[in-house]
Amino acid sequence: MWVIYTLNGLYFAALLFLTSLGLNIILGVMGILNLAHGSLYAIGAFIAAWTIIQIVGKVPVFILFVSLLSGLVLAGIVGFLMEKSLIRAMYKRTLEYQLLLTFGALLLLEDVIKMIWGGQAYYASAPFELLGKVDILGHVYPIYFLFVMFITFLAGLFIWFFMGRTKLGIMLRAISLDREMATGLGLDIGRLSTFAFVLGSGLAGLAGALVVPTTPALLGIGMEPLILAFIVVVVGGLGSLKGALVGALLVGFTRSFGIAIIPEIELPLLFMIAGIILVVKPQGLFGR
Amino acid sequence: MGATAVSVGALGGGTKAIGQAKRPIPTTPIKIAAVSFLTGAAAAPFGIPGDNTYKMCADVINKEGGILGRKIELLSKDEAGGVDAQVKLARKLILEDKVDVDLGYISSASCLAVLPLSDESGGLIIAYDCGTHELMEGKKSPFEVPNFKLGFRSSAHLGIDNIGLALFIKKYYPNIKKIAGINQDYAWGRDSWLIFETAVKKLMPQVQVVKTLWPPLGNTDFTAHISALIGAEPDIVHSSLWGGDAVTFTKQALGMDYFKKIKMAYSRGEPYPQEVGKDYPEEQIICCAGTHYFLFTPPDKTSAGLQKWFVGEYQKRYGKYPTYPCYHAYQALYAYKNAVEKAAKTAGGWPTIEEIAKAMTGLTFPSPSGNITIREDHNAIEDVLIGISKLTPKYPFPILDPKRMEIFPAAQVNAPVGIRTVDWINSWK
Amino acid sequence: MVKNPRWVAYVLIFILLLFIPRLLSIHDLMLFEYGLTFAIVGLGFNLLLGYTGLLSFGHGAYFAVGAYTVGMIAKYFPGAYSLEILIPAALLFSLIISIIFGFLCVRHTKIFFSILALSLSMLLYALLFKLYHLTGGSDGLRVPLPTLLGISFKGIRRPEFLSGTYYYFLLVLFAISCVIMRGIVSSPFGKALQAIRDNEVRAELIGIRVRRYRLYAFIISGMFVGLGGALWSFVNGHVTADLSHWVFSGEIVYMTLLGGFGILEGPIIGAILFTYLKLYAMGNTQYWMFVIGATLIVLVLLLPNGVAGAIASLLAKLKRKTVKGTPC
Amino acid sequence: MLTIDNLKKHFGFVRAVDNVNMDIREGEIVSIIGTNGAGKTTLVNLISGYIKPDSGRILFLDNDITYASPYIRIKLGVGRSFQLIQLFGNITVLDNVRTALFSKYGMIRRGLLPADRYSSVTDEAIKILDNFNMSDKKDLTPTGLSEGDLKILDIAIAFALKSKLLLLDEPTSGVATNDKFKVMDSIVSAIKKEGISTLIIEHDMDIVSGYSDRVIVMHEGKIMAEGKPNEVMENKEVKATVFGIVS
Repeated sequence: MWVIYTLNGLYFAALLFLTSLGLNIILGVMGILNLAHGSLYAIGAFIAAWTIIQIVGKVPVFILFVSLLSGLVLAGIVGFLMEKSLIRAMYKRTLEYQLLLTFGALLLLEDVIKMIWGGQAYYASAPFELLGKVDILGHVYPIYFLFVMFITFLAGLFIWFFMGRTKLGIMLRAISLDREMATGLGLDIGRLSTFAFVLGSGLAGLAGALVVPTTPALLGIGMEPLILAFIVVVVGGLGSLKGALVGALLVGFTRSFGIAIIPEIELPLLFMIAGIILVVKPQGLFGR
Repeated sequence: MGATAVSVGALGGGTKAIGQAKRPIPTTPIKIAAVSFLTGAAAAPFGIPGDNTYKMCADVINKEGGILGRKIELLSKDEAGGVDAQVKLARKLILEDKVDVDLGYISSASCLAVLPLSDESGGLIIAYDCGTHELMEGKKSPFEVPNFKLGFRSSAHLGIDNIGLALFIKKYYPNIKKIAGINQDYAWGRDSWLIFETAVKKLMPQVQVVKTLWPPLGNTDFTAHISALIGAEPDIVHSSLWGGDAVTFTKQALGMDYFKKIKMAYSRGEPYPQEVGKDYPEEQIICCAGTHYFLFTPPDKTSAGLQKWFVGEYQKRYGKYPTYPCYHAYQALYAYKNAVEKAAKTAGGWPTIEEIAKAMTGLTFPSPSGNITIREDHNAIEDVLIGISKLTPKYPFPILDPKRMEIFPAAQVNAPVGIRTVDWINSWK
Repeated sequence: MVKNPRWVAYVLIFILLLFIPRLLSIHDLMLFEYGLTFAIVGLGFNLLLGYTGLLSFGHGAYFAVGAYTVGMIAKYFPGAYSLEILIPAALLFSLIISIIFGFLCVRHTKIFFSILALSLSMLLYALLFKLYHLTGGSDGLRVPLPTLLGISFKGIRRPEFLSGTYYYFLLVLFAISCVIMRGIVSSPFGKALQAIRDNEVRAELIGIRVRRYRLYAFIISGMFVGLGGALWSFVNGHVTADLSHWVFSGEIVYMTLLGGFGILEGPIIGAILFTYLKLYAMGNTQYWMFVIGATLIVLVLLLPNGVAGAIASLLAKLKRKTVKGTPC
Repeated sequence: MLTIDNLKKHFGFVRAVDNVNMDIREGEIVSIIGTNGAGKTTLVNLISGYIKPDSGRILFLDNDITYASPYIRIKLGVGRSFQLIQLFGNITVLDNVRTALFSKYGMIRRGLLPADRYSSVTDEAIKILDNFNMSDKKDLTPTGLSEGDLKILDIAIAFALKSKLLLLDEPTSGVATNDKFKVMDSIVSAIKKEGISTLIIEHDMDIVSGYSDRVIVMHEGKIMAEGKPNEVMENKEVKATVFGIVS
């Protein structure tokens, strides 16, 4: 059974990693904690669910990629609009305004979703059933979960390569390291910030799209991932990609094994760990 | 006391003039609030069917000329948003909108928080679906009844489901060894498990509990729970999961071949085969929260007729078979109707809410699933129907196998008035 | 006193408040009492945000502590369930918790402080949520009517209780809180906090133990919020774990900004406005979150100093005009 | 009153302060000059406890304060102003000074009575502002002040802490040229009145020669020359390195 617990931990960590990766990039590059990140996740979930329901039976093979793409793209677009219209005005403003603005955006988006898709839950489990099951050491496991891990792995690889090897990524890193210096180097902070925000939002959308075949898309679906993403970011260190990975794994396994072994205190355990790490290492495991 | 009585008039809607022998019947419509989950995961399998039924019945009653000639004005409200929002909403309904009666509440959490407002704010509240037995029970038996002067529940509490399940399991699976439980982490789940565990242990001492899981209400990812249950290798898993959670759990569990290894015993699983469809696993133990099943025909003529009409009418309007929330909604609305009509006779005019409350205590009335009695503890009692899921060519989803269906009469699954359910079970010989 | 028109205004307002129960419908009165309790919360929260420059996104925790103190005593020590015991108890427990949490938080500033405060409040949330048998989990706890100085309110309905004795009890505590907070912010201690807010480096270099004074501010603010929570619980009649959820903390920040955290009176106005805004939004549209969300965004973009701030600057303008008008 | 021996602070390969020895007597005004990166500011930071040295000793009034916290040094009487002004931007000029006084008297624990009730402190604050001819601006916030006034206020705060030694880091940088002397006049007159010894970092030679009793020239972390202003100005080496005049 342990192999299954481990896989569950990995699966959970994978989704979390994508979500917190987005949150982290935005935080690192723009120094803004986007409280509306969960809503972007939710948007990804809803559009993906909707897409699946529309095309199920028609385009069986690509159904997954179409839905994932829809989540990625729509969340990206919303992120773009958000950045251009609201966040843009916040660069010069103090922390409390930035946070409150994203908090406002959170409330707003939750209801916009409600306006568009209504209050009902959307079940779009077709891909989940489509991919079927596989036998792992005598335990049946849904292939879809493995697929999620795979996609996350690709996304992580892409981000790693992008941040480390491409000019754009290196510029972004420069900003997150030292805003003033970056400005000094004559980088176009505005454009790059927009890009970072869109990228982060897209990742959140992707995560939402990935989760939706296994769980219905419903109002407030983004809340729990947001909180957990906070923990991941806090534990891993603000703005650190490696941190996001380790943090996600930590939370993922805590949850999987917590429920399997000590279900009563699984949730407090998470926050306890986060709290302790913060007390011991305020900047997080890989924070600067 | 007089002071309070007056203030009742001032606060609680409906009561126009107090203390007059002959009272006119107001021409204004009756304001009835109907609170169910209209958004969120619990809406589709629960809130909407319940709300539909309210609309359907109000419609029918109005066509027949309303209650004592007064038409019903139905205010459908959303139960989503958490306990605190419900407290505020209920207060607004009673104090500001001055509704005649507040029918509703699916979540036990809502009920525990809202029912006390009936006496506190002086408004008539009828809980229609929530299950926790604690709602109407005192701290220790024997306790005095009723718990709330103006608060009622027009359906039976979760005692019948879980005691019923225990009896059913003893009869059909007498030599199981290990049980486990997955229940939502709030009053409903906790109490369901408490009653079931107590009853099973009383009836089958050899049984031991190997795992109890408490996912929060509205949990979206059951993977870890499913694996944990498979890992614990129980013979039967008790679950009071309801609403979207039940559907999500089933779908995710199917993906992990869970049902090939483990048999579920759902304390209120009746709506989900229809909700999930043909994929819904066979051989699962399903309880109907009473005798609320569209294929069930109550023994007495009137009720049988009502059932025939109810299933037909609901199917005609909404294209689905009514599930138990629908039956509960019917009971709530007609409990009020019958109580008002009964009270009006003695009052000679439109009754005050106190008089309605008085009339409702001990009221018996026919319903599509048989006669419902509201006892002096302001709680209804019902028989309970339990069966095992089975696919048949006739329906696009598993139904309860007619050959393996049990009905336990109310007396066998309800504690007597004033005795705590747990104490009653423990007193079994 | 008299030479200061501000105080005259305060006294007049207080007298006006004495007659509120006569003026408002019972339901509106309840909303107003919600507002008053949040006003106390806002006062406390603003000591940290407005005067010490620390933004906590976890102050729901101390609110919850205050509220749960009441709920728990009602559940486990009904004998001690009287206001004169409950209020000090709430203060005590919010003191203890804010010492512990504060000690951890004040080691950081800016976003780190905010997130740590948030995480700690969520830890409390998780505990309140999970320890079902102790705290009632997500169902929360009921808050019956308390006794006051031996007077029992048995058989009296909550609305009557709230529109009678309790309103005046609440009003007095509110007035006291205002006076105390006014004293604090204008005192040398308050000046020190503002110095820290404006320039922590220099504050250290004029001999202020910055971290220690942040902690003091944190604790005082925590106790005010705890008091608010306790008083709120009687109005609401029910407490749930959500009080410690970060979204609730967000609402506290919201109302403070709505009023304007530059000014002492800001949060008070903000709290009352927010209560009506939210409750009426909830009552009249299913898209209430959209309403308050949009309001918040407009506020941040156009009215960063909040309603009170806007009024203040308006008055200042008028004053300047009149001064110009009169040749001296 | 201040004695520094063999003080050393390196940042990696940069020898910011390298075996510096110096001392400052009662009531003396000493200027430190030198090219950028000569280590002037580092030295001041070391003395005020802003950073800690690698080795060496700092004695102040016979107390070893080499590793003492800024807090202790302030209690002992080492005050400083900043090159980039460090003020409390959103409270009034009066409160800027008054808070310093409250802190000095250990009164910032008093949390209930309004600050105005402590009239003696308020009066003292106003007196200090008077010394710097600022009392007319006491109700403005620093945002409403000229660069020169900011500098003065910055120093007035250090002054309010009853510093026995004032470290002034470029007191006139950023001040309009024709105000510079006005600023220095008010500062120095106030200092002289109290007989406070002062260490000034300054670029402007007119100011250096105009106001200081003694000049110390620093170059690459070392003391290159030292003496009366006019002597130092004539020093060839100094001319070459500091003023870039080759003769």
